Amino acid sequence: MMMKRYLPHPLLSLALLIVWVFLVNEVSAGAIVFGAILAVIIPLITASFWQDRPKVGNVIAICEYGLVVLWDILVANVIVAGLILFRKAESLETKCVVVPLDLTSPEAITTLAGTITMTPGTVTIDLSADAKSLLVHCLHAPDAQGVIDDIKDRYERRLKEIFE
Amino acid sequence: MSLTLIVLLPFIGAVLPAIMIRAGRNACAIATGSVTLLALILLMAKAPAVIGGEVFQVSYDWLPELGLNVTFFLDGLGLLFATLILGIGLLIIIYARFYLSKDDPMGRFYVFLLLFQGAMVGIVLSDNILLLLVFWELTSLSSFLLIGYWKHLPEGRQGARMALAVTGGGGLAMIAGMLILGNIVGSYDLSVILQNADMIQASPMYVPALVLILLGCFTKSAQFPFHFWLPHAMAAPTPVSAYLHSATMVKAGIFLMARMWPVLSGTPEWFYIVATTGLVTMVLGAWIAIFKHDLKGLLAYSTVSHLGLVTMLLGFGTPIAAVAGVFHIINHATFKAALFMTAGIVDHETGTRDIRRFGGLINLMPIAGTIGIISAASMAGIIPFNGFLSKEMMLEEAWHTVWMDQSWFMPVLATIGAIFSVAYSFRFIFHVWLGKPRDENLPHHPHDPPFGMWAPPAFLTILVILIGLFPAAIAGPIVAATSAAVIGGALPEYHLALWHGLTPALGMSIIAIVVGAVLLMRHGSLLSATANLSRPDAKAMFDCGMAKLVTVTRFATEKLHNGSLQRYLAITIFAAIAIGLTGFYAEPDHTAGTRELLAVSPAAAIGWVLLVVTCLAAVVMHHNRLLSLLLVGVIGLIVSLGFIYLSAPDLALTQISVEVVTVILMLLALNILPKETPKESLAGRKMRDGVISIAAGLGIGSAIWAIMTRELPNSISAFHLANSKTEGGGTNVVNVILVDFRGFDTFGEIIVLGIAALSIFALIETVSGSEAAKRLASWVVKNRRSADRHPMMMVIATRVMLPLSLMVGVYIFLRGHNEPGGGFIAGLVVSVALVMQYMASGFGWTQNRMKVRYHGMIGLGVIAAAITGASAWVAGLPFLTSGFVHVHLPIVGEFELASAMGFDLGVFLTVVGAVMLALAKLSQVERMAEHADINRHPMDYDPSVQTTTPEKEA
Amino acid sequence: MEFLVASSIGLLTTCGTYLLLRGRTFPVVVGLALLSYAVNVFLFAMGRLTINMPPILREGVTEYTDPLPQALVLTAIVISFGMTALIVVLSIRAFLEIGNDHVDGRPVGEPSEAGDKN
Amino acid sequence: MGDWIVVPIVLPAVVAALIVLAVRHDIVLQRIFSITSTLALVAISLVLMIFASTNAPEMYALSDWPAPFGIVLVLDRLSAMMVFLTSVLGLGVVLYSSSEWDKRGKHFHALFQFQLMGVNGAFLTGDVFNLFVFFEVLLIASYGLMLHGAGAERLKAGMQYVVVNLTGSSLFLVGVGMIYSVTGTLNMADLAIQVANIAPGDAAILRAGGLILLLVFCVKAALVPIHFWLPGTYANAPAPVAALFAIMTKVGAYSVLRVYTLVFGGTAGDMAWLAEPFILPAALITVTVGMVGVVAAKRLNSLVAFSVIGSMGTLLTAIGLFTPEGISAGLYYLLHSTFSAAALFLIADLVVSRRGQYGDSLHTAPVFHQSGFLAVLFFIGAIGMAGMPPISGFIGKLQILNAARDGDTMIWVWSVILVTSLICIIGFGRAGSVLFWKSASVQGEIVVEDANWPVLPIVAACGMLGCMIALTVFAGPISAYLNGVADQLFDTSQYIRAVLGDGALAQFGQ
Amino acid sequence: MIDYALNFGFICVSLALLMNLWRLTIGPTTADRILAVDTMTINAIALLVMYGIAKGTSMYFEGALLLAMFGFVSTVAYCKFILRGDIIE
Amino acid sequence: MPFIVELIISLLIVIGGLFLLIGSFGMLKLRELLPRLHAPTKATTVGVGGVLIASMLFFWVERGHFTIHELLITLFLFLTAPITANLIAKAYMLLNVDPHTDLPPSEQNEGWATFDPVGPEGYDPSEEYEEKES
Ligand code: NA
Ligand code: NA
Repeated sequence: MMMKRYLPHPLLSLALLIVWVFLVNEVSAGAIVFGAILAVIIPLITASFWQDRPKVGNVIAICEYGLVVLWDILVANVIVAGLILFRKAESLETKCVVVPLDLTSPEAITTLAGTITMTPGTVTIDLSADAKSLLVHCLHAPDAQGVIDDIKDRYERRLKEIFE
Repeated sequence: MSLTLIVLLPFIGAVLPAIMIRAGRNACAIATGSVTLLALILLMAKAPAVIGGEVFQVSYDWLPELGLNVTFFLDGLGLLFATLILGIGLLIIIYARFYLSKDDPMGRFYVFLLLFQGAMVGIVLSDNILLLLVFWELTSLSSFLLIGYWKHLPEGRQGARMALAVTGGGGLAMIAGMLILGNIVGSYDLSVILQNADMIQASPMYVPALVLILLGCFTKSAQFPFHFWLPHAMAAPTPVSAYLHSATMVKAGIFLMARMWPVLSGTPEWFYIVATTGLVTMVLGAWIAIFKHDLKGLLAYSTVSHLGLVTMLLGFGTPIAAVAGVFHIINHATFKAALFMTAGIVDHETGTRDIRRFGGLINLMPIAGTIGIISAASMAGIIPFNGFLSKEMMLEEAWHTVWMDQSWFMPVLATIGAIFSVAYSFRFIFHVWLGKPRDENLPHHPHDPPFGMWAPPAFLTILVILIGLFPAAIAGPIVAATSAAVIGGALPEYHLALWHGLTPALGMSIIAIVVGAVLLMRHGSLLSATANLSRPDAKAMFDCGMAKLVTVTRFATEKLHNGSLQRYLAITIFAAIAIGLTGFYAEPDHTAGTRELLAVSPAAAIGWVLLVVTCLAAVVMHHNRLLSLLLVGVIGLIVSLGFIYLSAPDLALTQISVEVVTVILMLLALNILPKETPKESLAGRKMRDGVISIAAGLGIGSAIWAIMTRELPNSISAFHLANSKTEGGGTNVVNVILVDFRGFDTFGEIIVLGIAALSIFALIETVSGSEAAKRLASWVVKNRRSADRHPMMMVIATRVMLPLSLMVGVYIFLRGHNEPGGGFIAGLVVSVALVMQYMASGFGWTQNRMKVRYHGMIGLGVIAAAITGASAWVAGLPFLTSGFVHVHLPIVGEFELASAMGFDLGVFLTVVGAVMLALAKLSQVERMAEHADINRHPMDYDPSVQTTTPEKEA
Repeated sequence: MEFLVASSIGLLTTCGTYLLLRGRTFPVVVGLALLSYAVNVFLFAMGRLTINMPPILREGVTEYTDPLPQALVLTAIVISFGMTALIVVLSIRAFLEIGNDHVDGRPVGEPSEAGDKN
Repeated sequence: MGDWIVVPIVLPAVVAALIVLAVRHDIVLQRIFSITSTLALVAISLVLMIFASTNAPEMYALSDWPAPFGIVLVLDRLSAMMVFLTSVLGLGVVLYSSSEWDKRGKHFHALFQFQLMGVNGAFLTGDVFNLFVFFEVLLIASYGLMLHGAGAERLKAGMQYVVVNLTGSSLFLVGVGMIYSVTGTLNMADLAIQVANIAPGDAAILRAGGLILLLVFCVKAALVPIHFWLPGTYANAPAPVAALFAIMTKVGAYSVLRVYTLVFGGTAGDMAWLAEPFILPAALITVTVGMVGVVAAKRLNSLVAFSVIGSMGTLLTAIGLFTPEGISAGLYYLLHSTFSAAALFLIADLVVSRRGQYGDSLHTAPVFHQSGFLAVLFFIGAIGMAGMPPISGFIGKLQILNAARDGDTMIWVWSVILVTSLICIIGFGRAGSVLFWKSASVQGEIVVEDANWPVLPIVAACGMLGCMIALTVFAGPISAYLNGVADQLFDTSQYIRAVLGDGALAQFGQ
Repeated sequence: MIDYALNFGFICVSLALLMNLWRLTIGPTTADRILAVDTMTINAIALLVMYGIAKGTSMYFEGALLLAMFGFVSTVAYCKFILRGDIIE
Repeated sequence: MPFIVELIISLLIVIGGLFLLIGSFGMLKLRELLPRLHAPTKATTVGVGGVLIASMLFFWVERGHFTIHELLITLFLFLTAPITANLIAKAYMLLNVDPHTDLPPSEQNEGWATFDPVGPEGYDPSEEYEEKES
């Protein structure tokens, strides 16, 4: 009970503690103690701005997702660089594709949209008003359905695991 | 002491009528009269001694540095004038009690009258010419009030203003003259000045001083060519005319000439200026008086003429002429005051002052008629009245006087003046009192006035007769005493008597009376003969002059202050360039610096190109306001990078933080303001502005170039660097300077921010009910707008960023003393984090979750800073003295606690409070324009909450 | 380097001044912003230019840039920020109250042309 | 006096903060706080002035850093007098506004106290950059106060006021920067020493910087041709604020006096009397422009505003002589013109508020309530402003004329001051005649909501007039004090000794 | 070697900045301009980090951090301005 | 400093710089905003990432302690880049794109958020403007 009251979001607090250590750029007892204090206080102060935070389970899933995304970013960036450098602008098959969503948590949808943007070749440019589809712009997508499937399979599936 | 009291009594007593008027008109008049009476008694108590040759003096320090002291003295001249002022003043007070109607505010009248009286007494008793100037100008002011007493009459108002302008202006000239006089002698005390005639007349500044002083005298005494104001001042109630314009104020100029006679007279300059002016005034005034149909106008010009006469006598510069002048002053005061009062009676009883409507009034008003006729006869110089005596003396002196080697000139003109004088005096007698009534339909049916009204003139008329019959006995002593004072030496041989034998003067007198009578008989034909002569109308000229003055000043002022900020700024900037260049090139002593220059790195060069292009783009494209905002943001970015490059991390951080808040602010503003700046500058204007701007840029650029290329002299900052760590407890010297070495600057700086926020709050809070509110109410959103107010992705992202940003804020705050950072930047970081919430999740939702009041934060911040500063007092140290300790805690380790941190906390709180208050308040205007309600939910639609019914926008 | 900084300050001043002399509030505000950049850099540069010598005391380092102008510029930045905020709000308020954003001496209440509407 | 020297700055700041923090919703409490604080300021500053009149200048080292490294405050005759003047004026203003004005907008009292803080700080500080900071404090507070209650004309004028002063602030920094760049110091006493010993090759930069700074001060002092902000601002500011602004122009004059006698004064070697060639001619033109504007005015408030320009010109004429006599005379006139401007603005407001829809336009309107009483006040105020006796303005002008009598410039000073006095008299005469006399000939009645006798405003307005009368009556002792001020200003070693000690004086070569 | 790399990096970023500037000035849409400024900010961050490496100091880290935070906020503000006019509603 | 570390750092810097350049180049080269959006949002982010990692490595090796705060900047950029891209795209679409002809339908009950507010009937924001005019 006390725990819940004073540490409503342990994960957030942990993240903040890490951020603090990042910031002060040293892993010392002083830094951690002070960071821990802040990590408790700041979520308390800001609790009202994020009242129903999603339950996020499975740290392993999160890590897995993170690594996948990171890898995709690295790889696909090279491809985009190639497209930019070596393809004539007119020859790019840019198009908008619609990705229907199964996710309902705003946090999850936002993460997915962000992932899509950060992985090259695609940018989430809009969301349907009822948050049930994403509008994704592809820089060069001869196969639109492939893109959609890729998104749903690689990212949405994993996010579903994390957020539900 | 009692001398001072004589002067002060009227001033002190001036409150009495204001109070006593509540007790009734009689009480008011009695109170006023008793003040004057008391002063008069005090004066009379000294009269015998003064006539005996004694001089009373009293002196108090007022402003000794300047030589302005309260010094009074009473000699014969002072006595004469003070007696006239107080004596006739008393009569006037009585007369006015009956003259003023029930509708006239009598209390006010008496207040003004007493003020005037005090000022006049002050003039004649002052022994210090600066003090005299004080009273001199006071008479101008109080007479302004008296002349304008009947404020509903346009003539009164205009006359008052004209009198003020002329006499006030003359007074200002006299100030200059008196200061010169004082400068020559080395003292402003009259008694000293009067001893130094030789020194004054030998001084090269004698003529300027003389002219300036005479300007004061001539304006006050209505001498040609300043005579024009006096008749217009006749719009005043008759008691005022009688008092000011016959007996007292106009004689102030005469008094001063008499007062200064010993030191100023006797030179050719004096003679030609004063005597000629007097002569011209005498003749001209008398000539005009003949044709005046207004009773008071006639008397007014006759006064001008008589003042000219006295002036001329004083101008002769001979002792005997001075005696004649003094004597005429007395005589004129008696008959002219009586005449004015009589005129007032006529006006009062008949309801008109037009001479053409009178005739035979003596039958209806025998008492007034008798008084009037006797007084007028005296004015005409008819034996045996007093006017005859002094006129004879005048003619006698004129006979002896040679003007520009012409011995005929003075006698002839003096005789002509006398002829005219007889003519208008007879006109007063024959056209008003005698003969047949010319108008049966006078506004009122005239009869003799009450005793109170005719007694004062009657008393004066008795004096007219008595002095005429027994001049030596009645007027002799005072004339002697006065003349002695005027001449400042031995009295000449003279006899005050009706009969001096068959003198040239008698002949001239007789000619005057005969020719004058003939003139009057021919009055009608004279009138028609002169009707076509173009006479300069002084009033029209004055009015025209004033109108021209107003037009010209208005034109100049409006042309100069055309309300265009552009002009004001252009001039200011131009002035800055000009004065800077003047300073720089005042002497050719500038040497170029020898400091070694830094090498240009490629990055720096590119940064420079970026800046140049962006700046130029910002000017070229400034019509697109959003774009210019973006460009300014880029400039800010480059400047920040420049600061970092040039070893100023704190500056960079601050610039970056300030930049974003400014952008937000400007965007909020731009939503209301037009999005485009129309192209409306003309080519010429662009050219002008371009030249000014380039000059400014070149100036500043060259200045900083000159500075940067030379070595920095020993700077106080060496001390800051040396002591920052050891004494200030911080390694970030900039921060230690801000919170410690120059913490007071920072104290002021946060207050600036706080004030800015409070002012912004006030500016927007007062929108309601104003024109602005109406505009906002009818505001039409013309831009195409996105359908979602609060995009979901952004809401989520900012939720994550809020705690992160707060963390960063704390970090920046804590490290400020030793590393780049500090309370200000931390405050901006936190503010921006909060603003992000407002932007993403909407004002309503966010505001509902804010638990602090921004106002309070500002106040608290300032107080925190002040308390930190004041806590040093406890230790007996000056405000803002900082202290620091190194604290050791288990686990945490050692850290430093500096009082400067408390100060920085104040900075932090103020910044957050100020920024948030300003932004929150500004966004209120936007909402008024949007006609939108504040939102209760952070997102437009939350897909995880299925029960939420989607809401349409309001 | 000094020349780049001097010319930048000069250019910022020129551009700022030119905009300051326009007849509407917004360019005036922008001009003031540019001018305050110029002045801040000017004030900063009066301590002379140095590279990589920030005034943060370090063991063994003896050469630092002049910290005082930096502190002064910081104060100046904060103050001009407050001033900018105020003038921005003032320009809105004045625009709403007067109905136009002229600063060229046009009398209050005089109708404004099309460009004035939002 | 130790810590008391900083109190005139800290006290209003804290009171303002308290008002904002605790009582911003309660106007009565705000008034109590504000008036009490101002009364305390009057008392404290009186004590400071009495102290200063009998003691050598005293320094107060903020943060306990020795001069010239930290910021110092300096209490001498001049600063003490200016602080006292501010407090007394402030008391009048706060009393005046506490009846009704303070409710027309928000945060009046907080801004007012901050304004006092800024003005006092500017007077007390001995550091040029700190002077800049206090300039900004007093300016931004004045922006807030000027815009109090808003209104189209006021906003328009406010815009100009703010922009011109922001430009001025930029120039201030440029000037300070140039001076620092060749002297390496910001402390005024230290500057005096450094300027006297300036390297010859640096002199041109220093001169240019010094003169740009002079221009900035003269912007505040409303010297022609950089006076343009004043007529609109003063004429459109809320009356009590306009009255308070009477001290704002004096801050400019004060700064000229301080910096150009101490730093660029007689001991400055090649830089001696740097401001001298500029002030006097500009001041004479200023008098003319101001008084011409008085005649030209179509509105009462603008008439008073232009008369303020004229009075600033007169004041700077005296200062521009740069002689002890001139400065002493100028300071007397400074005291006088502060009160007379304040009094006139307050009286004008009383008149305007009773003229209903006729406002302050100088056109004939029917008689208004308390017209007679206000006519008396206006008359006294006007003769004060025009320099007619017996009010202090006359004495002030006499002193100025007297001080100018030995110089080559006498003919100019005398003729300009005397002729403009006449113009001013004519202008005020016309205005008074229209307002108080001509109304008698107009039928009808002006109906205003509140025709009662407003006690506090009348007390305040009469108080300002009373101060002028006190200046007149006690002209002797006041002038003696002012001579002391001038002596201190001319004997800069007193100031330098107080700030830097005797050692610095040796370096100074005295 | 790192020095050469850094010089290369500086040149790259500088060129990138110039390209951003070009996009900023030619537009054509406001969105393009916002994009250009946003990219500029990111390039500036990289420039700062590289500069830190070059000078062997982490003094400029906070500058980069704040640029990252505030660059975002101002971009968002510009976009919201175009999207809704009122950025805080 | 070991050569290999130096090499890695140098490479990271060079790659980072190149990506930054490519990102900006792409933004210049591509024809329309939406394609342009791809270049900076990603290439630059990766570029900065590379430089940041180089910095971490550099200080780790050079100074002997592992500096991690660079990660924070990366975190911020990753967090913000998608939002930026999304908003810029929305801003662009609002003014330059016709949702009916240029965009695929959302295949849901509601249209794209930029153009259709939440609710049963979709509507054009320009109508809102028309209504308020009248
Ligand atoms: Na700091
Ligand atoms: Na981004």
